[in-house]
Amino acid sequence: MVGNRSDSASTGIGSWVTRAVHWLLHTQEGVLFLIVAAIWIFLTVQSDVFFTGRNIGVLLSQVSMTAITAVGMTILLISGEIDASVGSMQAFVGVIVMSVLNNTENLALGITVGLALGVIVGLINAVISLRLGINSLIATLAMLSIVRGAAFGFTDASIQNTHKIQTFTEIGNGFFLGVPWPVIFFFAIFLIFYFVLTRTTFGRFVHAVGANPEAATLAGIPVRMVKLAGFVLTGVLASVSAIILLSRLNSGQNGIGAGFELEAIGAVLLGGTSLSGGEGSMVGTFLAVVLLATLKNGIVLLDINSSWQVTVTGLIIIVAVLLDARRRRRMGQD
Amino acid sequence: MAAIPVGRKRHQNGAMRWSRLLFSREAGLVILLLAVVALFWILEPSTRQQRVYWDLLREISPNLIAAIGVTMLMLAGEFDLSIGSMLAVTGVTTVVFFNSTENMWAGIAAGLATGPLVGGIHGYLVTKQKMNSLVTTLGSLFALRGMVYVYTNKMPVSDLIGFWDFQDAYYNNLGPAPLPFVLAILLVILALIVLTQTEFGRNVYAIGGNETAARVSGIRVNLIKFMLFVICSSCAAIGGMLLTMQTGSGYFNAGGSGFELIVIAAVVLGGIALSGGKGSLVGTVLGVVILGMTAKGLRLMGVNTNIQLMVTGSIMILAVFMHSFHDRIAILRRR
Amino acid sequence: MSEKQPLLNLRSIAKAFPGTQALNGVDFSLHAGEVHALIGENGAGKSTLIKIIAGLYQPDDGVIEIEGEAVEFHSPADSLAHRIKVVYQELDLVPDLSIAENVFLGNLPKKAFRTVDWNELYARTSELLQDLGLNIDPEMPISALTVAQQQLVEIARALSRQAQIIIMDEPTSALSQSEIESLFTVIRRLQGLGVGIMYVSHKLDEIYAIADRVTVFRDGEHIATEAVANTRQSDLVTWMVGREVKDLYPRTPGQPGDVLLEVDSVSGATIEDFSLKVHAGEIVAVFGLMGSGVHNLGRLIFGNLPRTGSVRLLGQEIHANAPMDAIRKGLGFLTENRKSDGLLLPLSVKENITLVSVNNYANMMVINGQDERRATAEIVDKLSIKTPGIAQKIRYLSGGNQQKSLIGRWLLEELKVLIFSEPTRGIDVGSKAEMYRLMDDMAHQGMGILVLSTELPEVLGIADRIIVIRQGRSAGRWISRDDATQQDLMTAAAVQLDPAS
Amino acid sequence: MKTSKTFLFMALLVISALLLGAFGAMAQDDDAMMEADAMIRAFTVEDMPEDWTLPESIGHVTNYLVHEWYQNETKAEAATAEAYGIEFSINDANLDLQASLAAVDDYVAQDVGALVFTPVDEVASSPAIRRVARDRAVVCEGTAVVGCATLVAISDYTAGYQVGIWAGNYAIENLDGEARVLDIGLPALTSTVARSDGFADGLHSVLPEGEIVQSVDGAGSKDVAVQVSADALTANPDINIIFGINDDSALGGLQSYIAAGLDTDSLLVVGFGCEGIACKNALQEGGPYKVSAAMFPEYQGLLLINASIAVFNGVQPPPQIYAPSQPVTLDNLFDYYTQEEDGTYTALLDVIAEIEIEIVDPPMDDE
Repeated sequence: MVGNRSDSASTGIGSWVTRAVHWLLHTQEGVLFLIVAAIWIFLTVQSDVFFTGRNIGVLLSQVSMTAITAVGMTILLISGEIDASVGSMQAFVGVIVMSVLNNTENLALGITVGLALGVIVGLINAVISLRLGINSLIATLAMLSIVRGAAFGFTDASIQNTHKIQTFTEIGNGFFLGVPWPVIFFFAIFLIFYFVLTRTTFGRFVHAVGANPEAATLAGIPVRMVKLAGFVLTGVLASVSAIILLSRLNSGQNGIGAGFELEAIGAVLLGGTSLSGGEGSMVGTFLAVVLLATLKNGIVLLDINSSWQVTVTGLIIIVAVLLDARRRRRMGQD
Repeated sequence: MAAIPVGRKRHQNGAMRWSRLLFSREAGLVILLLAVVALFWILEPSTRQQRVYWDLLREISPNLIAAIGVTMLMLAGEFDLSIGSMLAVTGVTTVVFFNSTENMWAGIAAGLATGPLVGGIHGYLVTKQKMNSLVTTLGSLFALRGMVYVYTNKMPVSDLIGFWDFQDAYYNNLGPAPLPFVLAILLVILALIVLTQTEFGRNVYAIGGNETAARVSGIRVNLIKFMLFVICSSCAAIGGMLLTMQTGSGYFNAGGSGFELIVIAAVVLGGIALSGGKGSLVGTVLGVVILGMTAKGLRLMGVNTNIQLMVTGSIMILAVFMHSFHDRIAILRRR
Repeated sequence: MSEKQPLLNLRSIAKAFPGTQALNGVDFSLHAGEVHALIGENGAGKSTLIKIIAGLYQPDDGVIEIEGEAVEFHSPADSLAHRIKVVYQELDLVPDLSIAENVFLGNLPKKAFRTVDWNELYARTSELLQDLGLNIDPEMPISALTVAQQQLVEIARALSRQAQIIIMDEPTSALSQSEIESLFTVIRRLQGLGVGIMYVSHKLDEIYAIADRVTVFRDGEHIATEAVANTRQSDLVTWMVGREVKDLYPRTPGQPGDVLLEVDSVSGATIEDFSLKVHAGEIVAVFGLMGSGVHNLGRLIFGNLPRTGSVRLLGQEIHANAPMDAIRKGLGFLTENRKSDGLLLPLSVKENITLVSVNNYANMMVINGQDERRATAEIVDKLSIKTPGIAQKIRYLSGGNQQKSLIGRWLLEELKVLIFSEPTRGIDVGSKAEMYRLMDDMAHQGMGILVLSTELPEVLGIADRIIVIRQGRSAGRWISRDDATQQDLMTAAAVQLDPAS
Repeated sequence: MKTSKTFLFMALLVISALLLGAFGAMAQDDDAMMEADAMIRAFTVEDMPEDWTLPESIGHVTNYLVHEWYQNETKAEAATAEAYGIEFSINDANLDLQASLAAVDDYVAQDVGALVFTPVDEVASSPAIRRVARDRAVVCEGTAVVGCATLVAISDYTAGYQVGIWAGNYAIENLDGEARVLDIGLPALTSTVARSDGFADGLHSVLPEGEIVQSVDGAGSKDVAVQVSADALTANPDINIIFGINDDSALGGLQSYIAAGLDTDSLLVVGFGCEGIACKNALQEGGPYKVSAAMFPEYQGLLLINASIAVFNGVQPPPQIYAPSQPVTLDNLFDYYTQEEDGTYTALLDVIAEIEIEIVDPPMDDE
């Protein structure tokens, strides 16, 4: 509190630097940023191809599916709920959208159906969690199984692309001004929801219902509607991921997406969003997603046994949480 | 305001206890279990043989043992997601030591030692470094699995010596009961005594119910949590040991198909609150059996695995809804 | 001062946290059979001292002596081993364990193999509870008890450890008058047994009723220790706030205007058939004891609990079950549970203050950050909320400043009527006076104020008209400020209400 | 990489030793085995010996029914069983070892006449299979498990070797004799490792300077294959041959190659299995996906049922009944399949049955 006086006194660059240093050393985002930067520098030195436009493009388009889902998950976790069913959504939406495309050859219809499925599953999750009062982790874990079963009930085989709609292939594989489309989707969605979360009343309400639902109710905020919106948003963004994945795989596959939910939720938690709601950061999620993708990419680029990907992912999660825990204790938050 | 004689009160409580039992979560679970068994009895003739049930008990033993540890940990309000990976760590360690020491007991000891080791690390990180246990063990779920992948290069490690006694133990019976299940039940009874009859066990409930209260009452919360993490990983290691007996090898992907989720689902089904402090191990046992029986029945009926998932998911929602409904009734009854 | 060796003697205890010096070399001593009150505003360092004695914090400097011997507490277990027991303000009970297990928590009687001796446990608990005049089944879960009974269980817990030093942190904050009386009876009995009691409270009248000595802290400093008999209430207040508080209750009634709020035969929750009217420029109070339903009334009117009957604001019906509607029509509600129902602890002061009004600074849902910051800064200024900045997390503010922020939340709306439920619970004297001045101001600006309170002096001091609520119904007629006496109100509120049930 | 090769080799050695040990005692009469082999390749019940009885029921524990291979194979099994009047059922372990072993117990409880078993893991399943096989006919599918009476599978090494030769020749003719291979493998199973090894050896036999630039673990599934190959392709954008141990792996690699914006004209994709629509469609597109080592699940299903019946009747078949495999390209695809109007394909079983395979043995002394 002493430092604040000098902050206001010193102007321009000085205060900017102070704030940047504070951000780097005293926030989860800052710590993540430093880790990412260190690994990027290391990989750039170690591998000729790492810091090339193409590799960064590949890296980011690889991660775009997890990232887009994680954007929704960040909002949902801040509102105090969680959705574990997003993994099965990848399969479910995939097989249905591909079969709609095959049967109608209508791209708009196929995508609409996919997004509608996201809305529907999100609504079901919301009803089970909010209406029946079942903890959303349990409710959506159950939905994870149910949605997977539904995908299999819909078709027991993978559904191949027989419609050959070129635009559809572009979604996951095309480029716009040299930038892969999935990366553009990812950045656009990230920016939109960063804005929504930090600059709109909806974003404020999301924080409020997560921080203290009772207080939010007494402040006239429709708590259930806000949480429901979180569930639906997560469902829809999981569908967007599924459609991009579908385009990249070029076939609707029943078996995919196992463990996808752990990846998405893990990234959000790694980004510093609290499991207990009310606190979280879209920037943290972004950095966490990039960090996990960089590790995978680097391990393949350096031709290290790909099993290390799994190990390193786990260790990084532990290290990041460790650093965060130490930081919190230093700040006297616990 | 005269004091009621102690003796009379005891008596009164006897009746109260019966009514409590009748309206308990466990009673609801028993009914659910009977319903599941009855349903399959009608639908699938092969479930009418005794051996199906003995098979069932054998096959749920690893899950049951792992569920004991998870239950105790969750009662104290903490989580362990890494138990699936523990199965593989234990299995691979055991068999590697079989092959290198050519001594069965050395292998078993080494395999079981992985439990306290990993649990100790979790306990340290959570109690000393104040890390969130859910995220920490999510990390070690990946880290442990990855280490097994790297070490084995994703090749199963086979028992080159051939400790047949070790392998046979899994399929041996004590009377009619499968040996693994006898082990599981012994551990359940032990854990049940610890949880209900010892100060340690009551402290576990206290920590889960109100950690601050426990702390200020002089309960050594950190020590107990540390021990619970050790117990939980050790239970998973015993489960992993059973799987190693069954397969005669260290399988790199043991427990890799969502073992932790199946166990946690069973524990929640059994009525252990996610927030801790509430529920009983009996519920967990029933939860494991119900999920195991459902899977077995559906398998015997030849239902597609993924449809099995749907049924299991629906049963979970039903059971958890039943629990929350029960809680509401309990509050009403108290008034 | 007594020449005998004190039970507990704390000398120049210091403790710092990042950014604050919580305790700066304070002294405190406690003799056997003594009730020694510790008072001070929020942030004075009382709770830090309690936590040091309990072994939850380790002091940076200073000495703790038990019967003359220097000791160090590394954990609550060490403190308990010296027969010190803290009865915390926020009850530290485990809701799903039995009463007996709560009483003996951390210290269960054991038999062979470290298993719990249940017979012994229940028998000893029954004895302890009967000593405290509580005749309940020790096997029942704690959640089945009333708050007052739970408080007694806490004390039984202290007795179970044969504590010779008992520290009571705001023990009466959730008790009714008659329950307070029986607590005092227990305290006197403990005193007779030679137990030393450190009594921490905000309520000065209680200190005169029970304490032998009183110590005042301010901003982490020791200000004074005196025999209670030798001090005047005004001295205590001056020591606590560091200046003289001439008038705690600055109410200057004006002329009531039109009817703003009409509550007509409202029933629901524990309330039956309750009616009242609030006029513009008027402060109306509903007084009731704990458990009288006085707090539910606020929620019923505000539409946060299902109700029958009608609530009209300026003639417009306010929908049941929709706080949103109430707010839109100009009704605000300040809850009695600041932490659980009011504050957004992980969020900033700004976000807490603009929670209700954020739509006013938004266009198409997009918040205009500048407008919002300006509005927040005005409120912070107007209510003199002490915070390093509006971006500060609200959890770091003191109770009084948190409460002011919550009021600020409503000041940003154009309200006609604001309901204050326990406006000054758990805040210090200085903030209390500010709070009352604020309410007075608001009334003068033409707002209607409805106060729901269990604190008699507050009701008498601030309200223009008062009605008593008992067992969910109005007990007696409206009484004007000038006619009301402490005696009448208490009688109306407490008659037929059995404290032990 | 060296150590992992050694590791692999050791493991192979161990498994072969175990296999030899298990079957050594029974290998008394080669002629009888050849006869059994021939009988198993019979088409109808009438072709079988008169004294054979048919089991009432056959159960198949698969490991991953989501995959088209198992779907087509079990369809063929079901059709054959139905024609014979045998009750046939499937239980899918979905890659879960515990579920797989429990399913074995369940079939014993149901007292099936014969059990077809596809292991989730060949080593870990062995104790259970050995126990069950004591008093029941157990036929392994795809991958050998110690204890099975016999294995019905293609020779993975041979099939890999054949497409390796094909790829080598293609590279000589169309890729200026350059072969830089991305191998999307699956190290977890010996059979899939043999495919990669066979491919490499076949390629080297015609093009010694061909290079396996990078081997990645695609887990046999398309989404993983897409991921790992995308990174590998940025590291080595000059790769011009993608080999996958199944069609999903190969097509996943192709997908990444396209997404990376690389030129598909100078690329050859080599698949494995060609069990489903994906492969056949890809061949017909005429893109870089030009060849796949077809394994004909439609015919293997028939072999599995026949083998089960033989073992049920106490016949001792050879350790492995080799199912036919064949590199298929757009040129010969319709020798083995006809395409129906709805886009599905029908296998021409009599043609497939006539495929002659010459088993190529992997070099044993490769260190």
